[in-house]
Amino acid sequence: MNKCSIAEAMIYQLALTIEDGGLVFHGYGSPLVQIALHLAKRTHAPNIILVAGATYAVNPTPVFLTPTSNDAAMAIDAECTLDITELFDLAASGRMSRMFLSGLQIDGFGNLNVSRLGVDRLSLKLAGGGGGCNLSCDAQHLTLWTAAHRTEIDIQGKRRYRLVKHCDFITSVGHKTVDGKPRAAMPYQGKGANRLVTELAVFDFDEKGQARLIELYPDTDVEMVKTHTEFDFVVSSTLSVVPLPDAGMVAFMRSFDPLGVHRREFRESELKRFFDY
Amino acid sequence: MNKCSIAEAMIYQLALTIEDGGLVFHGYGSPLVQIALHLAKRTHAPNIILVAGATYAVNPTPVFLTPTSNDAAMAIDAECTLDITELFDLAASGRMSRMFLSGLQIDGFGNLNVSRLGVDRLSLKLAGGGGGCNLSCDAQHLTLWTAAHRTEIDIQGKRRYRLVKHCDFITSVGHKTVDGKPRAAMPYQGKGANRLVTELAVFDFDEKGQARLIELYPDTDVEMVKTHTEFDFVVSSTLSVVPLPDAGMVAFMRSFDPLGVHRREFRESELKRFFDY
Amino acid sequence: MYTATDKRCTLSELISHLKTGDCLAIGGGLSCREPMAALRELIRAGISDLTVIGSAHGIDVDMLCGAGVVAISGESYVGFEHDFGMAINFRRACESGQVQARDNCCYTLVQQLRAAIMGLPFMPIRSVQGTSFMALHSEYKTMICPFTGDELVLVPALSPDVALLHAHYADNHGNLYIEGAPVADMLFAKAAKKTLVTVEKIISHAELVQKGITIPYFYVTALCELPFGAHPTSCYPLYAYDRKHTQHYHHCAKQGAASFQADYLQPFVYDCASHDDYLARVGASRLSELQNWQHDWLRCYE
Amino acid sequence: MYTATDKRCTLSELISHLKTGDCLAIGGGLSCREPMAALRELIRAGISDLTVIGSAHGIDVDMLCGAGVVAISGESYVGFEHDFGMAINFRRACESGQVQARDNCCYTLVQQLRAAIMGLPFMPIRSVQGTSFMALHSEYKTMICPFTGDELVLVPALSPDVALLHAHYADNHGNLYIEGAPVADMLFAKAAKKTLVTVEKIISHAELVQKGITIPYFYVTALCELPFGAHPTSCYPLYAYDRKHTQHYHHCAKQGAASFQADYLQPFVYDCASHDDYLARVGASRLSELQNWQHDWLRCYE
Repeated sequence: MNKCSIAEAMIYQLALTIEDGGLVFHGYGSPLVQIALHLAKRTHAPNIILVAGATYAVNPTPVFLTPTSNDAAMAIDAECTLDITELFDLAASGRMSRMFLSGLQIDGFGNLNVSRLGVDRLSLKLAGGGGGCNLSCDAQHLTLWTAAHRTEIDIQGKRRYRLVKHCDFITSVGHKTVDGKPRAAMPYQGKGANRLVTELAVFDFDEKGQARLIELYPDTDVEMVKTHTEFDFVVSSTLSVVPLPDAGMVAFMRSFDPLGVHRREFRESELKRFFDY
Repeated sequence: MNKCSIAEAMIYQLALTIEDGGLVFHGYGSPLVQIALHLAKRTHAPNIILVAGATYAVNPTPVFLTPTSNDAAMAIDAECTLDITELFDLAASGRMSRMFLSGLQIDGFGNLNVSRLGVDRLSLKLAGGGGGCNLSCDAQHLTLWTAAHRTEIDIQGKRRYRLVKHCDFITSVGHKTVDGKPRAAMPYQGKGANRLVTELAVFDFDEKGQARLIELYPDTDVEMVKTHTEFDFVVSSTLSVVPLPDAGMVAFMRSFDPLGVHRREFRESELKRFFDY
Repeated sequence: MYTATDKRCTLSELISHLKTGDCLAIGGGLSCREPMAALRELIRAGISDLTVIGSAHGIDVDMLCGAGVVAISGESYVGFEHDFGMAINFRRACESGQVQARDNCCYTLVQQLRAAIMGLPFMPIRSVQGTSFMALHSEYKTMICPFTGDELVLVPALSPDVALLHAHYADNHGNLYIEGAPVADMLFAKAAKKTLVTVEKIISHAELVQKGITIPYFYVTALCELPFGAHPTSCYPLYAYDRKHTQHYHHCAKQGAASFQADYLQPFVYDCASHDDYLARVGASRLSELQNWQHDWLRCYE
Repeated sequence: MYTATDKRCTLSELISHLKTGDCLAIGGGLSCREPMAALRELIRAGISDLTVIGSAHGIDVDMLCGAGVVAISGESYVGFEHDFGMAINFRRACESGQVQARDNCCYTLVQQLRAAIMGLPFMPIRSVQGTSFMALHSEYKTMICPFTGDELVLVPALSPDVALLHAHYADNHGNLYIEGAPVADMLFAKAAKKTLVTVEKIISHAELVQKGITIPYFYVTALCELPFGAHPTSCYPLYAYDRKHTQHYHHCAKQGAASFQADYLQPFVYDCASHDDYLARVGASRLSELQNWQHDWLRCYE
């Protein structure tokens, strides 16, 4: 029987959030998303306008997945190219169908932090959010994701959550701002996140804009997800197990990333998780 | 003795308003200005950034002056090219040194009308002002011009002035708006017109923003200029006669415009005026 | 966003995307690269009541006015420069009230298109205030800048229903290559709800990439291959402006509205069921002359 | 507007246009086409107290932070992605307070640069509100749109004192050709008060026109020919990213601020009086490998 890794299963969940026909963008430093977009384009969504972060190449055929996004290898055989202004204008005018965002902190309404930890004083400076702040407002739909949902217990015996009650800083917006304004009250073009994909579970967002657990992996359960999630969430009445990629998809993902760049998103221990398909 | 035509003398006056080193633009449908820019670039202002209207070619070497501006013959051997957005952005950010504007009506403050005649009802629809409205505000300096200063007396015995007291419509702004606001009160980038060149005279603009007669042609005088000008104007205490182009300049102008396109700006009777140089 | 694999269609299919009452942005400028064949088809198709917007136009807008299909002009210039002077049909239509003259200015138009492209309700602009355009366009608003205290004009976003362009080359997918001055074509394509394109020649994607892509495919709704589709305007380096034809056009317009109908529109528009019919009427030898402009450029203007 | 006939100068002359306290926009992005040689010269020249602005940056901004010459960062990303992760010097400088972290977002930056390019005091933007960037940037203002009633954010114009770019080719006059992703280089050149450029090779104007002109000469203040001027970042197709060198760089940074000074800045910046000295230290064989990336692209990353 064939096996896929948790990484491959998760990439497939990301790919499944892509509808055919729209403009889909991946930012830099997002190997899981890069693979997911190319997987979707080669399977159920051949007509997406696939725009590569950093190079702004449209529908390229990368030679292999490079660990740094602004490499010519990622832009090879692009059908055409955009630039930073045109890509962000397309989003701002409501013409970006979907964008993918991650964060070191993700709250239950889909607000993200990738700027800094520390509320009163800066305790950890992160790389920054790139265009995520703007695109979280502008893109029609967002897929949120993290490959580090599972918490570890630190020296003081405390869990450091990725899925938190409150972000220290809001780099990009979810369904409700921290001062309580619902997304609909804002002049954004986009409708916000409709999926949050992690290595433990998949959430959608309910009518109140709150994350709702809809899918588990074959080796996870609700209790486990609750343990590793600081915010409260509802469990869908139709809770199910994620679909898994087929052999062709897995083969594509492996050939696309010969350096295994996408594995760097995961702890070593996670990468021991394999599923039969 | 060599002779230059009034058209050539007037083109030279236009060229003399150009300082070296800045970005200078001619719009479409402006053969006198087109020749003046190329004359200036080949004589006293070799470092101007010469941008051609319609093609947005920078520093081209036209094959010959075409009567329609958006012809590839006008863009030949351009050093580089701009487009409509970049050219107008340069003006809007205060980086266009000089622009040239004409009108069917020109008032004593340098307001122009090239849109329509008739105040209460439209009696004559003109071609429109192109980018003149924007550029009259944005360009650092303006040279105004008309080759039809001299009035004719119509059937009712009335003079139809080109240089008027009041324009029927303000296509582009001068030193004082029609509701009396001085240019300095407006958020424009540019300082407005500092020359008005006609086939009868040359004016500058005084500290009140009013046209002041500073130069005559060898065959014109103050009375003649007054006869053909509806608005009142001051005569400079240093009134002089315009300088005339030299043989090389005249030869250049003739070779640049083998079709004599620039002559179409003038009445036949004006083109009989020649000056010895 | 238009992602069909093959955008090719017939001229009448292309024009079927345009509706009576639409706001139309016409590509090209003055005597260069106007989508004339598509405009002739639009007239034949009985589409009318158009609002036209643009910067520097000539025979394209004038012909639509002469055919009575324009309701509002938001152009900044319609004329024949020092070649033939006034745009007679345009002028006649404006003066009679058939066309409402709501003139615009080049940069104002650019900023309005940009607002649409950026999904903004408006763009600020320093110019325009102090001119009569403020009264002509009651839709403009003003604001006091909270940074500088300056009064700025806010011009609303303008998204044409249709951008109608003529390009040199395209691939089946709708990627376009335009050579020479792009005028406002790119702005139109990005700002418009639909972009309809006639093209001199459809080539393979590989060939197109060699030339460079001016406008990406996803802006393009539909595409029709139409050699000499810009005639009598130019499409350099493929062919020059047909000044003689334009002279005849202008002469017909000058004789009055009825003469223009009978002597120009009838033979060159209504009586031509197809673009091929039109080209046959212009004549192969004339077209060949226009292709060979480089032999004696000056002669094109004599 | 820069119209000198010959813009060529030495690297130290180029950098003399940059002053302590300037706002600096660095061209390129991530591991691609960073003006690294010019940044090393800037450090040697003792210029400091810089405000850096940009979108996606890595070793360029990190090295300036490691050298202690940055006061404020207005970047939207500084890191080494999945290659090496965090930008250690940047992080250390921000956390110690040596660098004030005034993070920006890509499109906000684009709109601020555009405001400068268009001579506007600000640009409106729909996004940003609802995020913590509003509190971080008290210079942003809001307005109620008079067309829609929406609340919009107004971000002020941003005109860097200096744009520092690395291009593939230039002519003496300063016309530039850049191949591949232009990132924000064109915006920087148009918005900045001065544009300083290092270039792989200066070629004749005729040759440059054949390639195409990315940035017109009049934006360019001064120009210095500097082959491998982007090393260790890439300048495809001329040479690939030097991942091994970057790995060494990152390793030195990880060991602490003092180690970074002693083991990286000393040998590769301070001890190199010239760019040639630096290239000699990197070694001709290594440079030749980078030029021959196409022989085995994957190997560049192993």
